[in-house]
Amino acid sequence: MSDPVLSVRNLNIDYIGAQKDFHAVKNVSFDIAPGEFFGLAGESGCGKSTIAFAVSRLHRPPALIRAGSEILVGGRDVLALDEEALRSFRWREVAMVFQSAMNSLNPVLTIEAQFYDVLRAHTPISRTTARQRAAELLKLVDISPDRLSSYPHQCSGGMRQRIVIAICLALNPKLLIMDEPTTALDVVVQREILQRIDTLRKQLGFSVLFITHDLGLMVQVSDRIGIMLEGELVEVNDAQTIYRSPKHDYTRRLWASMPKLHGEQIREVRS
Amino acid sequence: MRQLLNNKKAVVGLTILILIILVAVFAPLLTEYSPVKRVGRPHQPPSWEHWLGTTRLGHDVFSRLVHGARISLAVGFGAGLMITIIGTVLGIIAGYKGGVVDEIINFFTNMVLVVPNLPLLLVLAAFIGQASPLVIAVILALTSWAWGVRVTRSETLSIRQRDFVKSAEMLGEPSWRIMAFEIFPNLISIVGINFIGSVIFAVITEATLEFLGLGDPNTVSWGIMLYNAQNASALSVGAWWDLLTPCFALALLGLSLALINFAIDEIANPRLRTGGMLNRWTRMVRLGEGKL
Amino acid sequence: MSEPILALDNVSKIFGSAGNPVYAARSVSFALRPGRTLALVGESGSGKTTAARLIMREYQPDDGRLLFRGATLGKADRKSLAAYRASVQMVFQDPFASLNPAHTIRYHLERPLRLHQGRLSGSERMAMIEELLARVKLDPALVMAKYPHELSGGQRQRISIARALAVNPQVIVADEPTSMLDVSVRLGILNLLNDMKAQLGLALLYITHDIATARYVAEEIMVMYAGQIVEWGDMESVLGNPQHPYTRLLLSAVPDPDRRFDQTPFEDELNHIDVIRRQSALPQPETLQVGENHFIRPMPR
Amino acid sequence: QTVLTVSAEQTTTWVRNFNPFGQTSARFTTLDFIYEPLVVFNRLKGNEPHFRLAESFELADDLKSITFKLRDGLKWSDGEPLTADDVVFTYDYIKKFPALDFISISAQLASVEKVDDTTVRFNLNEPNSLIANTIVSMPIVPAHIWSKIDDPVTFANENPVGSGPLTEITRFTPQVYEQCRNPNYWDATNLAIDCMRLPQLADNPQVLAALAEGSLDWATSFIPDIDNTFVAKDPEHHKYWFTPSSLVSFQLSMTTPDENNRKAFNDVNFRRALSMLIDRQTIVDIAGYGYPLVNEDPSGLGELYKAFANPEVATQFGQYGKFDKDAGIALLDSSGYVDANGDGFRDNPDGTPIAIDIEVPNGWTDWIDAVQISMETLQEAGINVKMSTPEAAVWTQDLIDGKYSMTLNALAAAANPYFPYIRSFNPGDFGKSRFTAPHWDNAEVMDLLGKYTQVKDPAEQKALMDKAQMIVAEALPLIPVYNSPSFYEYNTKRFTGWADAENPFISPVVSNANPGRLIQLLALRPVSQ
Amino acid sequence: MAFLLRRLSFYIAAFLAAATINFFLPRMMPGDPIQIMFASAGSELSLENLNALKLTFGFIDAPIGEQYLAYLKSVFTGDLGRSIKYFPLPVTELLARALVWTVGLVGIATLVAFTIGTTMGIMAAWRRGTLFDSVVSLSAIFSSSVPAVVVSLIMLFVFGYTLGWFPNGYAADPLLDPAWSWQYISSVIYHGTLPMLTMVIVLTGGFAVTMRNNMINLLGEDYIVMGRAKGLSDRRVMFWYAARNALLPTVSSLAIAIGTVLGGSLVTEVVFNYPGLGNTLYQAIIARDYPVIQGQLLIMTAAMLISNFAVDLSYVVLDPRLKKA
Ligand SMILES: Nc1ncnc2c1ncn2[C@@H]1O[C@H](COP(=O)(O)OP(=O)(O)OP(=O)(O)O)[C@@H](O)[C@H]1O
Ligand SMILES: Nc1ncnc2c1ncn2[C@@H]1O[C@H](COP(=O)(O)OP(=O)(O)OP(=O)(O)O)[C@@H](O)[C@H]1O
Ligand SMILES: [Mg+2]
Ligand SMILES: [Mg+2]
Repeated sequence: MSDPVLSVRNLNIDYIGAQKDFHAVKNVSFDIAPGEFFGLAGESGCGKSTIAFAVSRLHRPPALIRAGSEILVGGRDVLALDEEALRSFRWREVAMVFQSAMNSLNPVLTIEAQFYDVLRAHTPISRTTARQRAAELLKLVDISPDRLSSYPHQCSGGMRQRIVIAICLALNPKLLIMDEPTTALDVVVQREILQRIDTLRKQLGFSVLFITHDLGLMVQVSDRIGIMLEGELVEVNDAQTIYRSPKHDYTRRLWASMPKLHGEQIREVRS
Repeated sequence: MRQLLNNKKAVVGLTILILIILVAVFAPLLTEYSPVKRVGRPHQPPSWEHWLGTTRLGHDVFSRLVHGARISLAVGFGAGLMITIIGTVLGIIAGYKGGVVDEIINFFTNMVLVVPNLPLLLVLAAFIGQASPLVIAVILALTSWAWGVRVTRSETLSIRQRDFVKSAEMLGEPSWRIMAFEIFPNLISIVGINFIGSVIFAVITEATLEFLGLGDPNTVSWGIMLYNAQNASALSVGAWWDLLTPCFALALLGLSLALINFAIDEIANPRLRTGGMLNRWTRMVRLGEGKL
Repeated sequence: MSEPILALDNVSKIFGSAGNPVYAARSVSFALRPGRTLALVGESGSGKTTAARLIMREYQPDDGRLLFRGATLGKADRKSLAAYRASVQMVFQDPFASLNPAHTIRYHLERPLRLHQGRLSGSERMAMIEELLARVKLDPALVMAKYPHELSGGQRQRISIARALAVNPQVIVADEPTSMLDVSVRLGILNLLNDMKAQLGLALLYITHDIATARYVAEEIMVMYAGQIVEWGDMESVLGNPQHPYTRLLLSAVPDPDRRFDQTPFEDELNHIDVIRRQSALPQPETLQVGENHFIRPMPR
Repeated sequence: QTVLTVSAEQTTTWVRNFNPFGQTSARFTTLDFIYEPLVVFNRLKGNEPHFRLAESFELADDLKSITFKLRDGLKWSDGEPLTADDVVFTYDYIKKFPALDFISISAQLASVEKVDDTTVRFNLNEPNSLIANTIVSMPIVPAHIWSKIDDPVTFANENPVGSGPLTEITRFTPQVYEQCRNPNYWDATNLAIDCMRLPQLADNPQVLAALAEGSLDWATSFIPDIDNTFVAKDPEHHKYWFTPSSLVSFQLSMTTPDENNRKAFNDVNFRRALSMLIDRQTIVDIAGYGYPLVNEDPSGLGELYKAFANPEVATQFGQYGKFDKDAGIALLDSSGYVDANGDGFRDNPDGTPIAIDIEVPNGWTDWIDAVQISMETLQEAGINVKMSTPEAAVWTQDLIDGKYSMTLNALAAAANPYFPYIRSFNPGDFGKSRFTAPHWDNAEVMDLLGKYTQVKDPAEQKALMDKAQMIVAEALPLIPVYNSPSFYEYNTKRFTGWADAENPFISPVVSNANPGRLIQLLALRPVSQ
Repeated sequence: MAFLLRRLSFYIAAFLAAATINFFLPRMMPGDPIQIMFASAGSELSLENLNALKLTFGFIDAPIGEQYLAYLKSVFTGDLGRSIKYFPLPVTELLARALVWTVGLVGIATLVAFTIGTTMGIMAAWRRGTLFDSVVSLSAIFSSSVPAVVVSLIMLFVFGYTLGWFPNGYAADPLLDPAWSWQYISSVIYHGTLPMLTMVIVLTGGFAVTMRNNMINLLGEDYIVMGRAKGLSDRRVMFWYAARNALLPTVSSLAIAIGTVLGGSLVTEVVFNYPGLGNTLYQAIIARDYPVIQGQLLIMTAAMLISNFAVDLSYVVLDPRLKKA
């Protein structure tokens, strides 16, 4: 296996409180290989987003990444970057799709401006070239370039999410983080988008960190899966292995409570 | 309430406010002079006998200050209460009932909002003549409820979309009960902010009207103190104590109320809270215990 | 099969302007029967909630009839509505929004009792509250005095169900009752609904976009798209042998850990998503029986 | 060019209006300075006449007509001659447009006729020895200009053609205007001023600021603590001289709606007791900054009309005009005004309660202060008083109708005590004028006043006035408090010739109610630099 | 567009309603307006004289409906009658004179306060919890809670009387003629400094608090986080992403704030004797100059309506979501 794109070691993150701290991520370590589709699953509040934010160092106070944690992207220590280095690191190396398609585009800027924004921030580029590049990117996600002059509210939810993905690809990042990118969408659109990501990944070779609480979906799309429980990463393994022969008791319980679409229905698990 | 007491701003604000209230309640015990009797020569500077000096008429400024707190507080809280009640009731009805009722209330609200308030008050007070504190409070209430309706209405609109209102409807709760027991309790912080904001507004406006000479000179209030001082050319004859005393009292009352308001805002909206955690956070970052 | 207690007969509901009508329900017909669960699935915006609201008589149908115990319901007036609501209750999707944060759990359960259970003494009422809580498997001593925000999502959803049960209804409409819950607690709620149905002989309308859970609780299923029910019938028959292109599309898109992306059935539908959507949105007046209890509305050619 | 800087009027913006009939709207430099009076009567010198446009006047023996003789060769500022025709025109004019007649003189005139080019005779409806005083306060306007004006009431007369010393408006902005020499002024030799400049000053503090920095030469403004705030800035040049003017008195309505109050108010002993409970000196010192003059004269004349005073008044009734708390209380006790019902307030002898509400117009702060000071002693004496401050218009109406219990009221200064008396006591004016607020009806006084205007002999007049004073002083229908001062501040740095206490040759107040200001203007001489 | 049309028709209705109130207000009050006018002017007139004047000022004895129609007609033809105190100046001219000063004072003060306040609010929200934030929040709370009367009196006392740095009143040296000369303009600036400063102090806090709270609410939004994730500079995210969106509610509160601004300017103008609309209204009220009071209320209402409309317009420009609606 080649050098990992992302390597998280002993990650500890606290939310500082007035009296007591909340230990949101506890000693988490995992790797993502180039081109890998890595899924991170777990219940609401277990710290998935907290990890995702830490990778791009997007946290704001009172979050605190504890000393001793390590996040390496392409071998570079993200936690050691200064302001300026961090700025150019973001999006160029790690791009991110957020949970809600509704809200991750700036409502008062046109789609084009939001492409231009990110291109401009990282490369000296003229408006026309930026426009061309944006049009190309939109084509990748199957959206007509006319949309460039639209405002976000003029596009449907699925469209918006695809636009965000196109923006994510603008700088050819090594890693694409997707924090529950499709929960607000219906299954057909969700399917469409994930399939497109999968194709693009194969085409462009980036890795994906995919966060969701939909286990069925996770197994369907991921190469490897990490299961989180209350801030801890309790199990990391191959997707099929996790599905067919879970090791951790918690993982087992999760599968047991998932009704099945076909074949024999699960037994009621009564506690 | 406990949250209020955990908020530093609220504690400071409440302390000042309670102090002012206590001073107002125990005014007769705190002062040896009557606020309406000449007890010294005109415009004596502050001294042992007259802590804050005397007015142009020879009244004791401290005594007037302390007694004046009663009127300022009474008008402030009285008018504030009326403004809040009108605003809340109309706001909830408009927001919950919707339709024609909403249209009508909303139209009047917007109407009242676009008529410049203070000038209108000024004209009303002038026409009524000898506006006693009670009259001022009433006209304040009648002309200043619109802002409250607007915020209460928009908040009600969002609350009525919430499922608990729907489930109350499905249970067959009568609409007055839904408004009073389902929606209203969730508006408490908005109502609180509206109330305190209205109190500030009422205190300021009463003082302003009286300062402009539209009040009743028989009253002992901070606004009348300002008016008398201004009339006695306190500034040009150098009697700063006469004018600045009510100024500072008003500023202090305004400040304490604004602090409370700010605190309620923080409590209602956790995002605004800064609290102690940010201090702790800064300290920990400085100690190298971690970073963002 | 038992007699339907509640039925929609060719009900339509249109929103929007005359120039740009939105068919939230178009000739919708179905029936709810005691002791049975009917699942209504469909993507977001297909009109599921509208159907629920029509049943709850929040909306008046623009066309068609609502039948309760065989009788057509006319325009809702205050009194008949109150009586109706004692029989038909609803459980909402969002456990965080469906309980009033300002009131205790006890208050939430006391209100329906006061409104619908006639004159009860205080202790009788307390006993009933305790019984309700026990029925939804919560410890009365622990939760009674708590406020909603002190409970977990699953617990809150149980309270919602208890509240619906408090009026002693015959029909419960559950609009996506588990979509906001974690996987591990989801099943508990579904089991609870199943138990209630069995024990109290309730007629249940279970609305969801998660077909897997629908299969878990319901005997029958309806697939809705753009206000129309495009396919309906026995659960196993519809899932095992979907006939309508839209149903196929939906089924192919549903996450299924047993199938990787590349092994999806109905490839054809997946490649023509837009065409299927467009055509499924057109009026489909005909009904075609494809199985013993399995119907579709075929797309127009 | 000699420029005199004056503040005669306070406003926030100048409006170009020199219509001499516009009492409330014309610039205050219109009368006297643009439209010269026929005669100026010197109030400080027993109404000695300074003849201006007229060189003499003569009252007929039957007192039923008066004839004015104009100077020869008078000219309007545009060069047209000023003749008896203009005078007759003016009086015809105000008859035609009654809104112009701001002193209601037409009613007293039977006719105005031209005798010759320089002589005019005014025929009166009633004999009146004092008519000249009234006639001279109506400005005379040029017929050749005003005959062409369609609506003289709203006419702003922006470029006035006048007869006075300063008629030319050379500059007019909202902030300042200048009024300069009349090229055809008859008395030009006596006029040493070329222009008068009127900066716009909005209120007393602004006038004070301008005075203190020395930019104003002549002003009329209330100034607090004047010795410190104005004089001390330049003791050599900053001067003031306040002369007594209108009478401020407490008044009780004899027709007040409350029956119980009415009983007390109609009892002279009650009025006397109230009068003795008013601490006039304190009111003057505190409410008036020491500027007004205490008036302890029960007949109301006081310092202002000292020349007319009957010494008997002081000896017989003098004590009722002075502050004496103990005597006041004693008088109340002895007249039966004691606390009958134990509520802490004195009641009528028959036990009915008295409750007095002193009305003062809203915003009249010095009066409000005065009332508050008076209330202290009245309350100490056990009288139930409170103050209310209605809108000025409401107050005026209450006074006119006599529907108030007690009030402060003011009466403008005049040349002769006849005027304050007739204005206050004339039953014909009850219900019409606020000056008759007490509604005190005394036929004897009216009879005396009626005769007063119909006799010509000064000795006879004095006897009548003496008698009237005694009646008034005995009944005390007005409770005099003080005479308010007329404010006069001046600066001797650039001009000399100012009237002052040492040389009181005329009343020098520059307000538009004092025609004497014309004489003062002509007396000014620039200081040579 | 439909949005603007709807607002516009509301404003017209509101203006009509305000005009109607304006008409009935003096007629509902006790006392005869003419009597009140002249009583306050301090002169005593005979009855005949009064009646003659009444006619001159247009107080006709027509039925109320007829009077109302005449009034409406005059309002829409821009004829607000003549001032009584400043007779025969037409009310419109009097107000036009004052308007210049108020627009200057209020306009600049609002602009300055808005700029400072919003910027402070933005930066405080961005650096939430820092010392800077605490200082800004506290001074903003203080500034927004202290009455304009108090601020202006204290400013006047400190800088006008005690230190003598600035004049105690008026908008320019009265002896100077208005002109585009440096002398005159500097005099205007010199005289305007204290009132301006007062207004800025009174207004800034409110803007700062609103902006700070809006910003903080927005900072958790996904698109802000995405802006940061995109590697944009803090400045760009702060102003182009957060502030621009946080401004929207602030702008709409600006419309309501204009009422407060007018109120604040009234007091400030009175204290500093600034010859603006507020002071004119105050003088008119003192003198019971009805035509001016009525005209003034109309003008102020119109000003509020116009600025509300301007806010609506800018809202449409700022928020593309409204364009289609
Ligand atoms: N600003 C904050 N202050 C304090 N606690 C926080 C803050 N943000 C998150 N937390 C807590 O940290 C924990 C982890 O949050 P996180 O958002 O990472 O969860 P998640 O796994 O992404 O959940 P979800 O699936 O709901 O998005 C949660 O319990 C949450 O309550
Ligand atoms: N009150 C309303 N006014 C106008 N349009 C409405 C209204 N309620 C629903 N609609 C429209 O009717 C259609 C059906 O809405 P409905 O809420 O029933 O869908 P749904 O299937 O429940 O969706 P979801 O899964 O998101 O809850 C949608 O297009 C919606 O926009
Ligand atoms: Mg998350
Ligand atoms: Mg729905």
